[in-house]
Amino acid sequence: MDFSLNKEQTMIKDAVERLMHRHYTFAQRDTYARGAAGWSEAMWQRYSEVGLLGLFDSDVGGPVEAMIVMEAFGHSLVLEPFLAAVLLCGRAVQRAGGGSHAELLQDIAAGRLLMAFAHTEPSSRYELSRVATRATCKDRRWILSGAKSAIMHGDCARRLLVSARVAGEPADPSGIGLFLIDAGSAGVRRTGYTTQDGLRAADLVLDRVEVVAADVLGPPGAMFPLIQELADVAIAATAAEAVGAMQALHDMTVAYLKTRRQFGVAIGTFQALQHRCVDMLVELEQARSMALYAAMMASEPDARSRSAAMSAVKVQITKSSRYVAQQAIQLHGGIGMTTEYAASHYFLRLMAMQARFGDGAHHLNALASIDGREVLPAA
Amino acid sequence: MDFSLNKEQTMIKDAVERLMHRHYTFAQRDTYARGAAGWSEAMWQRYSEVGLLGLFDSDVGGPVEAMIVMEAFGHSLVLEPFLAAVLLCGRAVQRAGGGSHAELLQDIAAGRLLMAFAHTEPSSRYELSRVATRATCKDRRWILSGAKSAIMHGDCARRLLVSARVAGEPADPSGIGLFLIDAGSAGVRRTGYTTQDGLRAADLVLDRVEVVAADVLGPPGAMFPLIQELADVAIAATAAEAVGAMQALHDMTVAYLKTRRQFGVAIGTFQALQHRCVDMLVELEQARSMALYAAMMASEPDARSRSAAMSAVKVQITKSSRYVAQQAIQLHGGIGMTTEYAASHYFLRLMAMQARFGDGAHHLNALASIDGREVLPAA
Amino acid sequence: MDLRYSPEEQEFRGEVREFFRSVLPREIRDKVALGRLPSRDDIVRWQRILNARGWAVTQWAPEWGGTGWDTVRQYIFREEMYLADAPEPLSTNVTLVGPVVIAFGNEQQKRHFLPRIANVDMFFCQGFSEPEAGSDLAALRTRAVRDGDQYIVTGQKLWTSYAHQADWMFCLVRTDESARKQDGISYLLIDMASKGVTVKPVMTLDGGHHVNEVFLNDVQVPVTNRIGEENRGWHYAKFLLGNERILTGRIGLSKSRLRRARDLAARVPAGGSTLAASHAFREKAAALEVELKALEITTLRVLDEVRRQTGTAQDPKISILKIKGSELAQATAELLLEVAGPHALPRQEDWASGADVACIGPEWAATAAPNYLYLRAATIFGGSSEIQRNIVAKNILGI
Amino acid sequence: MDLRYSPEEQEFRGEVREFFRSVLPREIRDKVALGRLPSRDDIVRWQRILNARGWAVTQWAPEWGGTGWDTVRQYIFREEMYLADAPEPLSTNVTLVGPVVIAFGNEQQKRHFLPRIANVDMFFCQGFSEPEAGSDLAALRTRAVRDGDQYIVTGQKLWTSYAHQADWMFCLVRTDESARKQDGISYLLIDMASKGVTVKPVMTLDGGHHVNEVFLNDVQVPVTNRIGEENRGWHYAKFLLGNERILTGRIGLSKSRLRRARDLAARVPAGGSTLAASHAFREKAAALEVELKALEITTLRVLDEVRRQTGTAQDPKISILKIKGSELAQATAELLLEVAGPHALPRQEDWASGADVACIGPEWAATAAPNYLYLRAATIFGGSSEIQRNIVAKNILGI
Repeated sequence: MDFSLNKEQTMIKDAVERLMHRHYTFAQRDTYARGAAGWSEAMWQRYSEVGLLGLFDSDVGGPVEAMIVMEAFGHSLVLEPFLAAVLLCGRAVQRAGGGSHAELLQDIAAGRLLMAFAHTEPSSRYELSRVATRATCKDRRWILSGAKSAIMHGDCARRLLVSARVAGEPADPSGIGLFLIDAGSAGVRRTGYTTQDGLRAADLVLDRVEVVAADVLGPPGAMFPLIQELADVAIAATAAEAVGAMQALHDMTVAYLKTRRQFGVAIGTFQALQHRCVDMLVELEQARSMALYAAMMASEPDARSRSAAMSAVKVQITKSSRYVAQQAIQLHGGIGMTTEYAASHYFLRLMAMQARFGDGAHHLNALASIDGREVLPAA
Repeated sequence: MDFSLNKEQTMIKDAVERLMHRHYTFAQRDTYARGAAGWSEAMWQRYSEVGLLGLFDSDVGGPVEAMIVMEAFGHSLVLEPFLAAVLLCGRAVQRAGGGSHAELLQDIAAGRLLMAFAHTEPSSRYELSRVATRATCKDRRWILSGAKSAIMHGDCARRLLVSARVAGEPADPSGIGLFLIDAGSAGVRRTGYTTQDGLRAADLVLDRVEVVAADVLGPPGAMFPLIQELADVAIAATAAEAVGAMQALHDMTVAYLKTRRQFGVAIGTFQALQHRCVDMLVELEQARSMALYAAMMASEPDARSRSAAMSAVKVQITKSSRYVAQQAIQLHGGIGMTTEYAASHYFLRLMAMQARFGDGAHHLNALASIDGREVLPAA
Repeated sequence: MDLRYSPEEQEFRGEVREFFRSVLPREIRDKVALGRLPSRDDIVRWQRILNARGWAVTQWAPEWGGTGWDTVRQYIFREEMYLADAPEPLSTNVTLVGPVVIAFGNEQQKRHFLPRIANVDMFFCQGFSEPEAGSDLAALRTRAVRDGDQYIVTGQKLWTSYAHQADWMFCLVRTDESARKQDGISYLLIDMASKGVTVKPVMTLDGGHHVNEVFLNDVQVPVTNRIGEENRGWHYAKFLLGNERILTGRIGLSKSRLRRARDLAARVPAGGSTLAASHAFREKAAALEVELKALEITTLRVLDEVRRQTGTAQDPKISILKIKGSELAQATAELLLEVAGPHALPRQEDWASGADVACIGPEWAATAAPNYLYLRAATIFGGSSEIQRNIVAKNILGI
Repeated sequence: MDLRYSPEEQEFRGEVREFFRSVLPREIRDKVALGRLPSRDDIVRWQRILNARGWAVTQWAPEWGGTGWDTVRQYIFREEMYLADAPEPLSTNVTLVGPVVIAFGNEQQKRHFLPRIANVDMFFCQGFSEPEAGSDLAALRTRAVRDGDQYIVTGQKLWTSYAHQADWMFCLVRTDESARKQDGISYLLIDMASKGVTVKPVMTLDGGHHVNEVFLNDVQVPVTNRIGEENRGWHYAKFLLGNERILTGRIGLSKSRLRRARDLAARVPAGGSTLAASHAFREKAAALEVELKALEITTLRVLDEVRRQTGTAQDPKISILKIKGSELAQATAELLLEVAGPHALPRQEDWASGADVACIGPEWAATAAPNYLYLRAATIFGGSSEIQRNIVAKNILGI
């Protein structure tokens, strides 16, 4: 039991925080958001320079390193596709691709290649195994048809990691494969858009898209465990991101209460508002603890224990995010409602997170479906 | 749509409130509670004198009259067996017994006869149709065997209205009969006790208790609808009682906040406590509205609509009671924890009510089981 | 005591329902049902349809176009309006400025303004809040200095809904700097076309353009546009707040949202079945329905007291309607957001604002987020929940 | 960073678990498991068993009997204690008075009192609160007037747990009326057998006798029973509050209660099956487990900081442990009350207090109500949740 960071972790933390401090003020972020890509190519190169884009590699960084980066990113509401391209796709390729995709991994780490994880579908909602996109094998090629939706940073990715069903019923965990396709392949139609929290995403329609054997990741039909692992990685990452965002929002709210005056006094002198701030802090600290738990459990090899832990993480993060974000706006009053002021953007990020990788209700339901005197694995 | 009381209702209200004012201070109540019966025989006679004990009779009083009385009783935490003997047993006998039990009804109204409704069992929890007590017919007599528990005022009742199964499985709504037995009959063993809220109750064991045909209420095997009606009457009555108790508790809390001083000021000047008082009031008013809804829906002939409405009533009353009672103790601080001070007794009554006629979780579950765009009947 | 609607009231409900069914333009209804914003034209068009039937300004005194309905009928009318997915009559005109003119305007003002307000020939916005006067509204600093038969008005208003669409603004201005802050305020009607009026949009977190900053720079306002006496404006504004708050609960709207959430949950997959079959969802929806039922009855109790003139607009129960009503509006919107799930992710403010653009993902889900987002203001604007609690605390605690 | 318990810590846990399993008297364990109060004899007996093993006063300095365990081991020890249904070591002796004597007592006092405190040869109660000094503890009015080598103590203490069972009381008294209220207080040890000490029971809403009024009427207390300097008592008391609060979350106890609720729910019929099968119940239990897990980690974070001496007892996180820990204690007790349902109705305070009487209804349900009821005090006593929020607000807002 040791909560301290080691030397390498401290270095990563310092490096990321320095980048954020220099290049990610609210005004700078706004400039990035208004650019064509919706994020900063220059920042992406900086991340690459300090080694962040190689963090999918378990030799370089584990869940704790991911947590450190994501917390700092959440604190500044970072727009770049780090989660999608690095933590998810990088990891997937490394885990499943073995040596055959070494070049891909180098390209990712060097910031030369953007990938996106095209898994969710218009009717899958939060069920990981609900994959209706079909892959059929024909002359040693796979033909993919179906639709994918809300693909994080799917608009800018050059390559897409697509899940598709090679066998079984729509919600069957077995029978799912992972395929690499070029975004520009024949038969790919994509619609890019901005999400509520200022990130980019895409919906895809795949109409008989061809995939050569070399672009099949792992044994087709047996990729659900990896997909589940990626979802768990994503939950752990967004938990840390949420903590960073909540911390920033809490600080902002406290600062506002000290300066805003009504009825002749700073509104921070009103006890009801003070206590609300304390309750926000309680929720924040509970969330922070669960982000730590997520980092600890993300490398748990037993998939059931790991997923149960991540469900617990999502339940707490959702509850905390909801309270902290809603109260932050309430305590700011009118100014919190405007997009000119940073608080609203934090609200949007914390709201949008809830609809990714399962909302609180989904994960509470998952926990309630587990039998036992305890449903969570012991720390 | 008219929320005003008519002349007779106003008279009942005045009469009950006058009785409470004169004879039901906290100190007087304490004396009654310490008596052997746990309540006041003298009060019972007074209720009879002003006509309250005949309120089971739909010619004399309906749900609104019951609401008026129960609210006043809740306000003073009345100990007498009005709900059990009058509203439940009186009504049951009148509804099912027809003319043949006219004498019983006269005795009830005159305060000469106490009855109790022996329906719940050790394993029935909140399921109304779960009756394991058996009644078998033999030589034109019925023989009852089984166990009943938590019978409100079952300790002092001279006659008991017992539900028993004549046919079917333990949770079958059909196959349930209602039987009148003397508490002193051979085979009746009863254990009387005080409940958390200072009322009296009894557990019963029935070992081959004989019932003559004249003491069978209605057609045996078809009494579940009446039992359901009684449960709904009870929910409506306790809703009003809860509102009376919450109102008293809220007043008490507000008064305490004005007088109790800490840190050199009345604690009522602390905004966080003020706002808590307001939230208590919000809950109280929501509960009051549902007590009115209960009074309106108690005479609804369609059993499904009526029971759905009563489930909604219980859900709101439970939620409100919980909040108001818990906050009242919290705002009183240490003094609220002591039995010397009245607040704790209100807390106990509001707590105990939740475990009678179904708790909030039970009734929310019932509502959630109904299909439809709305689950409540329109007002 | 009889808490059922009388046969006459039920018949009235049927008449209203049939009216809405037959006259509400389909394109307006569809917009409202999908949670998209009606345009200025939609608002005006709908208000004129109501006005043609004599139902645009139902609460006004009958001599100025009111229906003479009692409070319960007013409530039924509103409820059916929400359930029919009809837009509200323009509240700034109907609920806010009209009644003030009726109560405190002079004959000439009434004859000039009221018919135009009722028919939205003049589209009004409300100029109350200012940057430094939010919850502490009486701290407002916009000054009006008398200059002959004109006031010269200078200052800044904030959170002004509809200012970008409005022709006129009713406005609180300071006319006496030396008085107690509530006592130096007057109530003016300002033509938005006046020289010196500038409107700057304020974008809210839903991405919509609902509110504005309004800059008033030496704006000339004829003294004849002052309603009532000089320096009494605060009291006029306050006088009518109670009546407004009775309606701000918008229970019918929350009910309609809850119904919509249940309908849509049947289309959403969850746990091998649909979300509508999930027990947790059903309990959440049922719990909200219970609270809405309770609040509906609380509202009817207040309305009944107003009808029988045993209640007053100072009743703390009215603040309760605002506190609880806004919470339930938010809770029902949040339930819809939950139903929409990942479909709520695309940000499409143009579509939500009613523009003629393509919708990404299912239309039914596309406004779940903006509606949830904009409703965060329900507990802030119009007297925040904290201010309401202060008011009730003062009334019940007397401290 | 490694948030798993180390192999050594896990081994330690096993050792503790085995110890509790083998030495905890069965009749004491059964009482605790059923939520009944251990008697004074039970408490003393158990404390002496711990003391014989050297585990009675684990946090004390090793020269006075402490184990030298780091904070994480202290936590593991406590958690296993709760999961074993063992009573806590007597907190007044072990957590409250002992550390003060160690930190501020003189050599003679230490030698005299500490072994007796550890072995409960002296059973201590805490005389802090007074009728007019509850949340505002420093407003206490009990006076101690110096008279040669005695203090003459007069006043009244309230909410004194164990006073009816105690031999000694550690007590805050005012020794200087003229100083700032925190600066005129001294810390005395008072023999309860002294002339002038009267104990009057105060019954709490669970029907139990936990707390008392203690009247002090010209009680003579030797000056040698004062710990530390005159007028510094407030600071001694406050010094140790932080450490106490870390443990007041009692997460292990809440976990044990949650486990019990789940076990028992399997015996309770509901909806044709059992309550344990009800999805709503399962979600409620799961949500509590999540919050307990989060609080456990929050606690371990604080303990880790204390261990590495990077944290202080002034950390606002410590107040969070009290705020959230007491809420979860109440929530788990409320869940047990829900499970007990109508079985919780009989009032049987004697049985719950450990008396040898028959139990009405199932034993497992008989203490659900009293435990729920007495736990209402968890957010009141020991610094109410409101006071904790004030403390945190001051620290984070700096207002």
